[in-house]
Amino acid sequence: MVLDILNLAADNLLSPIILCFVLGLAAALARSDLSVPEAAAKALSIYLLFAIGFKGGASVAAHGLDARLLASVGVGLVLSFGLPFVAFALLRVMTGLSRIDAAAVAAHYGSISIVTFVAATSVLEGRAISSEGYMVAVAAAMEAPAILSGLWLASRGGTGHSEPGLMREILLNGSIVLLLGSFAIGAITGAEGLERISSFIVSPFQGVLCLFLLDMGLVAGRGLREQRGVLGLGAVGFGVLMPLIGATAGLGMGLLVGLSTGGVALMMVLAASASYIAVPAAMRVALPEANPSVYLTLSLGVTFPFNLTLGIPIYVAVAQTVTGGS
Amino acid sequence: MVLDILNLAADNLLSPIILCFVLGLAAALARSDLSVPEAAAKALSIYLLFAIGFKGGASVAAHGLDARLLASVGVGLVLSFGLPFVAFALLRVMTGLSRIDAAAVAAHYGSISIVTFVAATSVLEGRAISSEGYMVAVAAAMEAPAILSGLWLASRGGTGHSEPGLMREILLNGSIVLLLGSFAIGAITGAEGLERISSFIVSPFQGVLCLFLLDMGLVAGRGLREQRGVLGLGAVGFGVLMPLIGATAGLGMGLLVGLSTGGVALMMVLAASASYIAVPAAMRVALPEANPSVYLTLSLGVTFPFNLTLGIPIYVAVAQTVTGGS
Amino acid sequence: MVLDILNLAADNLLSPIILCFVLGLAAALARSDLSVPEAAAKALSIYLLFAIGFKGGASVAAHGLDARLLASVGVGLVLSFGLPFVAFALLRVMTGLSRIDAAAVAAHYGSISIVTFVAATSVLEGRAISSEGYMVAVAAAMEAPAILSGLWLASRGGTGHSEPGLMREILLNGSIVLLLGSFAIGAITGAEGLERISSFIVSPFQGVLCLFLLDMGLVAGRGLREQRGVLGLGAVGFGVLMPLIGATAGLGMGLLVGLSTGGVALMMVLAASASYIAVPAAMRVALPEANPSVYLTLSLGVTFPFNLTLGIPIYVAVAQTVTGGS
Amino acid sequence: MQTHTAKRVEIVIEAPLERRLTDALVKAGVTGYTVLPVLGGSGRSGQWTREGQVGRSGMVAVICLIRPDRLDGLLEAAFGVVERHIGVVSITDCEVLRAERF
Amino acid sequence: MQTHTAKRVEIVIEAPLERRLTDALVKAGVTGYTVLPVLGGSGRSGQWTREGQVGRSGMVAVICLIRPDRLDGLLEAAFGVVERHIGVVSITDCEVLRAERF
Amino acid sequence: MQTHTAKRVEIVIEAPLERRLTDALVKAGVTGYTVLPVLGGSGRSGQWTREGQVGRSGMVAVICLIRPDRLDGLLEAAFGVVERHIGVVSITDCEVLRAERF
Ligand SMILES: Nc1ncnc2c1ncn2[C@@H]1O[C@H](COP(=O)(O)O)[C@@H](O)[C@H]1O
Ligand SMILES: Nc1ncnc2c1ncn2[C@@H]1O[C@H](COP(=O)(O)O)[C@@H](O)[C@H]1O
Ligand SMILES: Nc1ncnc2c1ncn2[C@@H]1O[C@H](COP(=O)(O)O)[C@@H](O)[C@H]1O
Ligand code: NA
Ligand code: NA
Ligand code: NA
Repeated sequence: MVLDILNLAADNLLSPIILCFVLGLAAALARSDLSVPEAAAKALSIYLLFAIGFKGGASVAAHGLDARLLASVGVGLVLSFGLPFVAFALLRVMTGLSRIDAAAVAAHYGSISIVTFVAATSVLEGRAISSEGYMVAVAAAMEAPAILSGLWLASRGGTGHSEPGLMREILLNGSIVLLLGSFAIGAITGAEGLERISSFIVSPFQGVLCLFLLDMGLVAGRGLREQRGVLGLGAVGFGVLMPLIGATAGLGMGLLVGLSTGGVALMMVLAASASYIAVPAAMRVALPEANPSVYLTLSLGVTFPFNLTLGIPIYVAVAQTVTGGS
Repeated sequence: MVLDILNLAADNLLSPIILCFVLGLAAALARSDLSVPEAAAKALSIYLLFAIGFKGGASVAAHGLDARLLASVGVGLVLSFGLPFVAFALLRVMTGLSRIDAAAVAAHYGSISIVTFVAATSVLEGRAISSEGYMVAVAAAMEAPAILSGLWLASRGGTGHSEPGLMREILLNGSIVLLLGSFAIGAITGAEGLERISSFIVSPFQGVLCLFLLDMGLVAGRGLREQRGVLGLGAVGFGVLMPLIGATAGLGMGLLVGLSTGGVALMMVLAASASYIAVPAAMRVALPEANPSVYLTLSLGVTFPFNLTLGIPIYVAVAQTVTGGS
Repeated sequence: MVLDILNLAADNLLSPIILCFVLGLAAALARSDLSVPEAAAKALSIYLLFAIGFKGGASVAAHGLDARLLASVGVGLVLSFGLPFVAFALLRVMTGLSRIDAAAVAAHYGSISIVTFVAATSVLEGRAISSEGYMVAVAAAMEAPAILSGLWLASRGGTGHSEPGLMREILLNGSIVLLLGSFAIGAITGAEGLERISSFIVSPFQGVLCLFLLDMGLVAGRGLREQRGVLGLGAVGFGVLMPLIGATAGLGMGLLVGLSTGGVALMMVLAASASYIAVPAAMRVALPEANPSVYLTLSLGVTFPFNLTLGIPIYVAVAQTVTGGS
Repeated sequence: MQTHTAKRVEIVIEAPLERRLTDALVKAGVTGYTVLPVLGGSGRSGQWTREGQVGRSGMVAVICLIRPDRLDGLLEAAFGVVERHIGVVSITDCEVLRAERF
Repeated sequence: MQTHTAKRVEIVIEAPLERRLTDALVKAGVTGYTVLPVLGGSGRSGQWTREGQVGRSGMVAVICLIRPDRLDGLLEAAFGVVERHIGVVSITDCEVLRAERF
Repeated sequence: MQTHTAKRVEIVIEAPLERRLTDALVKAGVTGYTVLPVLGGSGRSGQWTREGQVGRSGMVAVICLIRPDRLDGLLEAAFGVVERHIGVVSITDCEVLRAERF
């Protein structure tokens, strides 16, 4: 299996997607003025969410509504609620972060990174490993619960006063709505709908992902450059250890529900990844005392690159070995 | 025919395009923060205008210059000039709008909505009904004249002082220039030109349209939410009745000119649709006393969704029945 | 050969790409409000740089690393360093520009215009003339050196004090980094990588180029309208003569290195084209006394359209005749 | 031309708080405001730039013209939102046309 | 550092009117101005936001620094355009460097 | 509400100079600044607009709130960068909340 992982990792590292991320990272660290306009970055992310949601829905329409869908969403919710507690405990042991900062970071690790998910699906596709279409719905379900756990952890210290309207804002967050909405549209219009727009959402997908990851690299690199020194060694260690713990939990849950090889791998990826869009915005509103540099740098500068380069190949190889999948 | 319409309407309502519009509408009404950046929305509309214009021109190049082109443009002009008078009279009867507001709204209904036109062409394509390529030129011709009628209606009340440079601005409006310009380019470069760029303007077209309509839904929903109460029942009634009247006029004109089934349907759609880009901008300059909430909410919040969901299927079915087209 | 050139020029002038440029130019000169949002324009240019770089790299991977690559980059550097001196001498003779202004303009003509390069590659493709993939790397190498020559020419007059950090900024300029970075990615991932993203960077390429040139036309037209009178006849003459001189130098160098017909044509195009992105930004920092209207109007309003319409066909025809290429 | 004394309040605040701030302003009797985009900036919490940001990140500048006697109410309201967050508030004396609007 | 008294005029106006306003300013002898984008706002005619707007909609903020003695001419010119439209005008005292420019 | 006297400095400058300007400000002891995008403008060097510009062109507006006693240092620093370039600087009296930040 180690050989497998190494092979897969090498393969992965030399894919255009990862290389684009590396290019962005390097350009930002070298202080190049290369940058993707904010509006373009947002348009790319709308495209990715729409495409991945739609394809997930169309795949559910094609394969029929699996009884496992509900169970998968259920374990996704459990993971999202539960992982922040693990993360919080780890952070208190491994780092000197304050309760508030630790709670904020913990919320990020219970939630998910949709780009990591997308990158993983494209690795699976590259290796012709199929997965359950409804994993997209699981991803959407996992975005928000962790925020509640994080706020609860923080409020035990007495700070997190409840923000009116926050829950609504979190649940109606643009990425959740778009993901679930396009999933529903894909499920309703099915194969026919997919065929009508596949030359928009299927064929150019990998290329768009390249540009998106170029930008993610730029953003991550800029963050690392400007926030160097914000993270101690303990925090960086957490940023690598926590995804492995999350992935292990995801593996267990995936097996419990009886997902396919690809499904197990994706559940591991979801559990292992950390949010850098929905949760940071919620934290700024509800937990303004937490230092954004800490959670953004950890999530985007440490865990995201780790998952993208080494994490995904590891999770896929483990999922293959454990499920005996091809 | 009623069955036909119902079938077509159901088909239409369950297409990805309409569902995307509905998703946007619902998200905005639910106060989700989902939004498409202004620059991206503008880029999408440039793409749509360019693609639709180019394809129209290329189709004219392929089928030869029909003697009916001039006649069609002519009746388009007549409709655009004339419909505001009908709309104005109706508004004065059905609503309590002031002369100025009624004139401004009337101008919108004489002009056209290019997205409605685009959605109709994609419904026609989906049912393999061909139409005259030059209907794009008719659409461009119909954008501006209604503005003059609207201003004339308003000035009878003594307000509309003539704005220097306005005519030039209206005629050189970006969407008219782009539509006619790309139509010309399509006509000049013909099948060969189309082939060179068809994987840009043909294959991904439906998908881009989906995202565009998602955004249209968001904008319409935001307008409806913020402007609720601006429109009385009479005004809403007008927003549904007027397109039907316009479509009837379009039907007559289309038959008069001897258009094909698809052409008649598109002429109906053009006459039935109301502007929400070119005319509002012109009204802000020339008729600032008119309340923008009224005409934007009517055009974008009532008539646009009506045409998109029910109107187009009705017009297509009627065109098929009347022309005996397949 | 004259007939050949005329044929090619006519062909070129009637391609969608050029017509889009003309449409933009005409719209801007007529004061239409048609415009492409800044963010969309920047996104398009990122796409073009990424696509052209990647394809260049993939082509190098496919054809093997030619010994001529280094030589080509070498002569590119020589051209970029050297041409500003020729341009400077010409400007002092043909125009009344001050030393500073002349030096700034000269720097532009030693550097390159990547869009002109892209347009030329698409003309070559249209005529099935192949070229060396690494010409992209030559293009990247030629961006910066001319800036140094320009600054040196200016400083002989005593003005150009050295700006700290300027060299780094020039070399890490976004377009250089993206071009070389995607070239490297293309070279590393090769045919396999290209296949994965070809429906993003290959098939829609021509169409995207159309929209980009529409915008270039708008920008050039706006510049010409607002800056009319900035350029005397002598300067306009220079804007047409200098590309021909540059192309001749490029021809010589291309033959010296032994490039293919397409390679020679591209070397001519690079030498003939003038920068309007990297160099203007550098000049604003290092040579603020130079008048930006002069160099932008010359480069974007005179030389760019000349190369696009007449220059490229001339260079291709000459390259074919001289190399005996098909 | 006839002008009237007023105050111009400029609040730079995190984008996710925008709606909360404007709601608070409206509650405090403010009759209008204008929101400007912000590209980047620097302060005690470090430097940031909007480039490539995804999500509702970054900051916005909210500008509010008001009658001087309403200033205190506005500042209370604004401070309630800004207090725990990243941002700055500045107030300038100004003149406005059409005083009946403020 | 040597500074000079000037006025800073800020005009928030509908985007379709931008060209008319700046033309009027130039006619009134204004030597320069700066146009800032506006994301959204609220006033007597309701709330609006730029997100997803298509067409030349929305508003812009035009900022103009001028010598105090030119203020009245500028305000007349600006008011001629703004009067019938949606928008606000505010004037602040300020200092500028390089007075010869204004 | 307790406010404190401060100065608001607004510098409109070419985008390629932004980093140099903010570096100079930070060196001059400025504790914060905000960068706003600029859509277009007009001045002695003519009219320009951001539409369709590619590359780091155009201008930005940098706004800086500081304690009055730091003004001179800031102006010296800013002027060093702006002097040879296209751009304008204006200074307004203002009040700020939370003086300890400036
Ligand atoms: N002195 C200042 N002048 C202008 N803007 C400032 C100043 N201090 C902070 N800001 C703005 O407010 C944001 C947050 O500041 P802070 O809360 O100090 O991190 C910064 O990113 C700037 O955009
Ligand atoms: N008191 C105010 N302070 C700042 N901006 C305002 C104010 N009132 C109106 N505005 C701006 O001017 C626009 C039009 O205002 P109104 O004409 O009152 O609808 C609003 O959308 C705001 O952007
Ligand atoms: N009087 C002014 N008021 C406001 N902004 C100005 C003024 N003069 C110049 N500017 C701005 O500064 C830029 C450069 O001015 P200049 O150096 O005079 O060409 C212009 O494009 C405007 O954005
Ligand atoms: Na997770
Ligand atoms: Na109509
Ligand atoms: Na050159």
